[in-house]
Amino acid sequence: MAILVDSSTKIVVQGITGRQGRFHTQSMIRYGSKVVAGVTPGKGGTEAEGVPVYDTVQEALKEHPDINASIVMVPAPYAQDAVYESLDAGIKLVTVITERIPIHDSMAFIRYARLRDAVIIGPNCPGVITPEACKLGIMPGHIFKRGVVGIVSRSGTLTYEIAYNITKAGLGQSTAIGIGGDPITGLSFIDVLEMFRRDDETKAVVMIGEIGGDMEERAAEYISKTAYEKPVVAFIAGKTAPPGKRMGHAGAIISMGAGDAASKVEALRKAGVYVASTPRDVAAKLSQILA
Amino acid sequence: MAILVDSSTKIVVQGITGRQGRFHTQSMIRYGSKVVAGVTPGKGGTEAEGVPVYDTVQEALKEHPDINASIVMVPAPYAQDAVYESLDAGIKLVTVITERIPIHDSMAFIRYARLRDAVIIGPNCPGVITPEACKLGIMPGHIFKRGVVGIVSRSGTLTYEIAYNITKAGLGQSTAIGIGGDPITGLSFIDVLEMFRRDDETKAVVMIGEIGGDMEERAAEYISKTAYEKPVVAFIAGKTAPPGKRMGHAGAIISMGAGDAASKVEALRKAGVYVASTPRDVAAKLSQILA
Amino acid sequence: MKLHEYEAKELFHEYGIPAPRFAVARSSEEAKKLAREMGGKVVVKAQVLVAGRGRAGGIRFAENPDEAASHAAELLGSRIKGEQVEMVLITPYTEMERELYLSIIVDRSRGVPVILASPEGGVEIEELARASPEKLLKLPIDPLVGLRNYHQRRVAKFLNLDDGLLTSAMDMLERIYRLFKDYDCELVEINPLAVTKENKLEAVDAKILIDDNALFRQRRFERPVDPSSLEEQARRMGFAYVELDGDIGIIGNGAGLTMATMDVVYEMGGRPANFLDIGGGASEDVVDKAATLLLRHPKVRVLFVNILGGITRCDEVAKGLVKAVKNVGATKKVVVRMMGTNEEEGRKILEGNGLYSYDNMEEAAKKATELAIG
Amino acid sequence: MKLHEYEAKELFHEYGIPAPRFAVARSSEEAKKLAREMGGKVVVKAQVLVAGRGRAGGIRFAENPDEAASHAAELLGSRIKGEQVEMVLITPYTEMERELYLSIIVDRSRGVPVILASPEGGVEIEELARASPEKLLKLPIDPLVGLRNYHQRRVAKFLNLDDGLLTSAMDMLERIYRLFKDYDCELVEINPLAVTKENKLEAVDAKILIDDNALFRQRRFERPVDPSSLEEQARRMGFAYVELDGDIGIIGNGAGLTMATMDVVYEMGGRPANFLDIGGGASEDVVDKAATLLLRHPKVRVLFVNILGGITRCDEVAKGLVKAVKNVGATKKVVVRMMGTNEEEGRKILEGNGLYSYDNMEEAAKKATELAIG
Repeated sequence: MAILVDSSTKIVVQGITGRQGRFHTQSMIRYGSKVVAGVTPGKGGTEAEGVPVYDTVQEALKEHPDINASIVMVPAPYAQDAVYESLDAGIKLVTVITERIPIHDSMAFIRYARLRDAVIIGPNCPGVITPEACKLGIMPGHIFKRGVVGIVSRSGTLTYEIAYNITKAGLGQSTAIGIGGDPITGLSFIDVLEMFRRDDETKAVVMIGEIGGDMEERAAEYISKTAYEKPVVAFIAGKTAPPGKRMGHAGAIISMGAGDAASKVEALRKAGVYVASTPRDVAAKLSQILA
Repeated sequence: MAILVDSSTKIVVQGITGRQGRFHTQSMIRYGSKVVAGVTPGKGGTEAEGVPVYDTVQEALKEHPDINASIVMVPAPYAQDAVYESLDAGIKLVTVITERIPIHDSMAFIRYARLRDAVIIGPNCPGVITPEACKLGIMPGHIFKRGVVGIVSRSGTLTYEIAYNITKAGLGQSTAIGIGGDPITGLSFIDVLEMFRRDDETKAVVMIGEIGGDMEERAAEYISKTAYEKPVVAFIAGKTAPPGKRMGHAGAIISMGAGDAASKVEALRKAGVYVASTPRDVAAKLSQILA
Repeated sequence: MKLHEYEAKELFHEYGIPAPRFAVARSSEEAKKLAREMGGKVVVKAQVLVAGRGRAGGIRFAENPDEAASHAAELLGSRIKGEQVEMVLITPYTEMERELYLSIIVDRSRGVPVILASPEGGVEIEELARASPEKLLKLPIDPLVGLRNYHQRRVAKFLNLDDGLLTSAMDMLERIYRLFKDYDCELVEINPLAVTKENKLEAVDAKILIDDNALFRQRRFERPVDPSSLEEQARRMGFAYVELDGDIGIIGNGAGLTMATMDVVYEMGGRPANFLDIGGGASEDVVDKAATLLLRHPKVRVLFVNILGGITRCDEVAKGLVKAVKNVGATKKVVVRMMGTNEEEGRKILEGNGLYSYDNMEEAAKKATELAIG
Repeated sequence: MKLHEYEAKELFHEYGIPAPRFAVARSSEEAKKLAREMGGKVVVKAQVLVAGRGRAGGIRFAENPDEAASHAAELLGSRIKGEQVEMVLITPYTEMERELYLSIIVDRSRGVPVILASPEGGVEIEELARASPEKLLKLPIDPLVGLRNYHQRRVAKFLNLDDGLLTSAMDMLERIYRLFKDYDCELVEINPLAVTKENKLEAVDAKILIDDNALFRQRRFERPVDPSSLEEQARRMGFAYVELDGDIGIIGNGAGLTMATMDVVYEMGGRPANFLDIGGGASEDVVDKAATLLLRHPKVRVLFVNILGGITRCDEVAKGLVKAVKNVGATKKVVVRMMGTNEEEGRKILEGNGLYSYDNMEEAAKKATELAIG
């Protein structure tokens, strides 16, 4: 079953004619994702990677009424318009790859999406993949294999690292989601944990957190409170990060004395979550649990 | 059963210390409505008509967590803030009595309420009454009697006129709602017709329309399309109104060649709705139908 | 409140919405002078607020300043659809390559602002909507989100503009939307929106309607009350008032009830002289004022007062009526229908002063009609 | 981007947020002159961007212009928590009756702006939140609706102000919120917010943080790149860079992976010298630049490069590394771990140049640590 995306996902790529847009459209199609349309204002009527391009999402939907997911790869200053455009057109799953979106923009569109019962993945994320069914994102698909482990992560390449280890261990993934490295994201760990809880295919969950904010602590609280039925293995990046410095991600910063790795590890351990010491340790633990 | 309000409705009055606020608070309490709190900024800690007054809705809710409806009787310039305050506090039924609210304000708060799954009755309306259970409004209660006729109206006193005739005819009302005389209101005829459709107690519906807009025409279409099961009797006010003139209500205006009574009457008749020629005719027809 | 064209264009200029230069003249000399400054070939436009000003002869083309002067002389002081022309607007003649239509309205059905656009402007938009709906774009805007780039693009594309003008149209729309919001507009309409010979966009006409309910925060175009207008006088007293052409004066409480009263009178064969809604909870004084206004109105033969007491108390109404009848000393007939709060007390007051109150509005309307005809 | 106090107060004055007058001095003479203009009794505040400036001696009170001059002389040119003082702010001494706290922040947990207010200001807010959470109001604002009257009232009430100041506080909050939005702030903080002896509100301190991601539309406070700062240099090359105090240089692609690389090195007993994220899809040139930067860094003994190929191609990375090593001619050890896209090609390129690539990061980290220690 998996979550969020599957073989029925029909994708529109916003910003399809850009360098990134073209590259990842091709990569998604090769992976087997159904990319049915692209949008770039002013490029309507052309084609990109064999996909028809439209000026607006609304025009794309008119020709392809089965579109049910969007992926946004437009530059940060225009990203909010792109997101509103998809939401306005009634699309209920919008993945925002773009990084460096002003937080006042993303606060507003995330709030708006929530009120419209739409899901935003990202911003500043690798997207979501249900292996062998649909890749709605920019991750290297070959690393993933369909299986029983649900992955939710604030990171990109670190997710691939861990996913690869899981694949090598013969376990595979039900769905892997990068919720994004920004301080405010459309999905939280709790949102995705809740989705995995309801997903029969998912037998265990990997949670890849990092310094900054309290999303991991809140997830720990949720896991405790709900007596979460599935085993959760966590990894927290940034144990050696100094306070007050942004570690690559806009959201990865220990600020005002909060958001360090130690507090996250402690909260998760208290909630009964196994916190791996190295990325390799994650797959090892999973193998043990799921043996 | 009735709709929207019943004996479990717990009311906060926004603008309780004004002349109107006091008068109608007293009248609601006398009718048996459960007015548990009032709000007037700056008057917190006092009492009005025996009801405790708070500075903010949030404070009222803290002391009376069972509040589940609000009635707004503050002057037009402050009305939007009052509505947002109730919505923000999580109240899902907000009745806006205030008239002359700028339409840019009401457009926005009505849209916002809809996204938050809250119901706005009004603006510029008499409110809602479920006879012998709850009056959340400014209508004279003694005119109404619990019964089988649902009333939905864009008007105030004309509703009382017709309700009184229905009461005299021995039929009574399940619930009577004035949706408001503004061009844009929180509830449409269709919204309320749908509520009455699902209400077992309601055996027939009275729809009191007037010139302006196309809400009656859309209701007619809805009645046709859904093969509405309950008999509907309509009255349309303003058959003799000249075009281009606002007839008391901000919404009662024939403009740009649209919104006259004839088109509404025709649309409703086509949909099989009996359109009464005089207010008295409404009750007469109902007596015949429900005999 | 409807703005004059010159007021609307003033706003356009302030917001950077392309519109031809213009000036207002109150005399033919002034018109001539302005026409000369503008190069001679100008349009002279009567500044009146009625619809269909063009077809009524209120818009005239002048080849030279003298012609402009004579058009102005003819228009100034004349009446267009009943409204006196006090100013004319002088503006250079725009050579149009194409005429488009663009507006933003408060859409009642959708409950949000809607942009209307058509590549075929210059015609009446209601007609276009009926005849060729496919040529009219209706684009709703979520007021919580506002106008966005993709709205602008859709509108500009629908207008069928070349690449250069596409950007201008998008920019223009953004400015119009801002104006629409800032000034609490119910309507901002440009018809026609010209594509000029020089391939530029230009708002040849400009229509703005400001929400009356927002006038407390939109004071810029405040107008003095016209003492000659009964409607404005009544409005100042707090009544909703509309003049009609019959002879039965109508007073009611509540807009719906008052309209229904008119309708029932008409149904009985009578002809309402007006619509006057005294609103809710009217006091003796308020009723006195309303009744006095109509009893003194020359065309009113019979006054029909229909009150459904709720917040409004019938005794207060009765007292007010009695007072008005006494003060005016009128011989006009008064028919009253009263029901609800303090009905008995009211009835007694009326009867003590020779007035009679009916129980139901249909009977009362019949009586009023009989008296008016008889 | 953190604003200097004087920049923040400049904005406060523009927005009508009450703050004492101030001026900036770059010399002790200037400080003296300003102090005299301000009546003698002033505060001299070092304009540095570090936290805890007050406790570090960066804020000094002067009874007279001479004292102000000597404070300024001491502060100017000195270093506070490592940052050199180039300006001091001179401002009249405010006699405080009470100290309050007020800020608006972007709240990560709630995903919306949150107003923080406390009747007890002047202390560190994190401490207050821990010690007496009941004294701290946290009020979320829906960004789709914005600040409303009832928010303002709740905050003002919580601050426990008398009637006169209640209105001032409400007004002040409205202005702060507008500033917060207009300038894409992550934080606007007033601590302390003074109630003066004259019973007025006054922002004694002002702290503003502007979202770095919004700098493309917030150019007003743009700062030149500091050539002495490696972090700024790296940022200009497009890298995320953070200086640490160890000796193993770290290059990774992706923030999470690079952090994890640091962590694993530490786990193995090594000490990372830095964090350098080359981002996604880095070309040969980009890798060359990054590697050169670290190979030339005096404190780096071993360079550890950890790449997970996706968009990033391992062969490009290998080429860039080889180039850097050759150009710098360094004798420093380089440990590479590469996996993913074009891994084989990359490995061959490295091996052909005497570099070795590991399969897994844990082993590679161990090796790098051994080399650094050995």
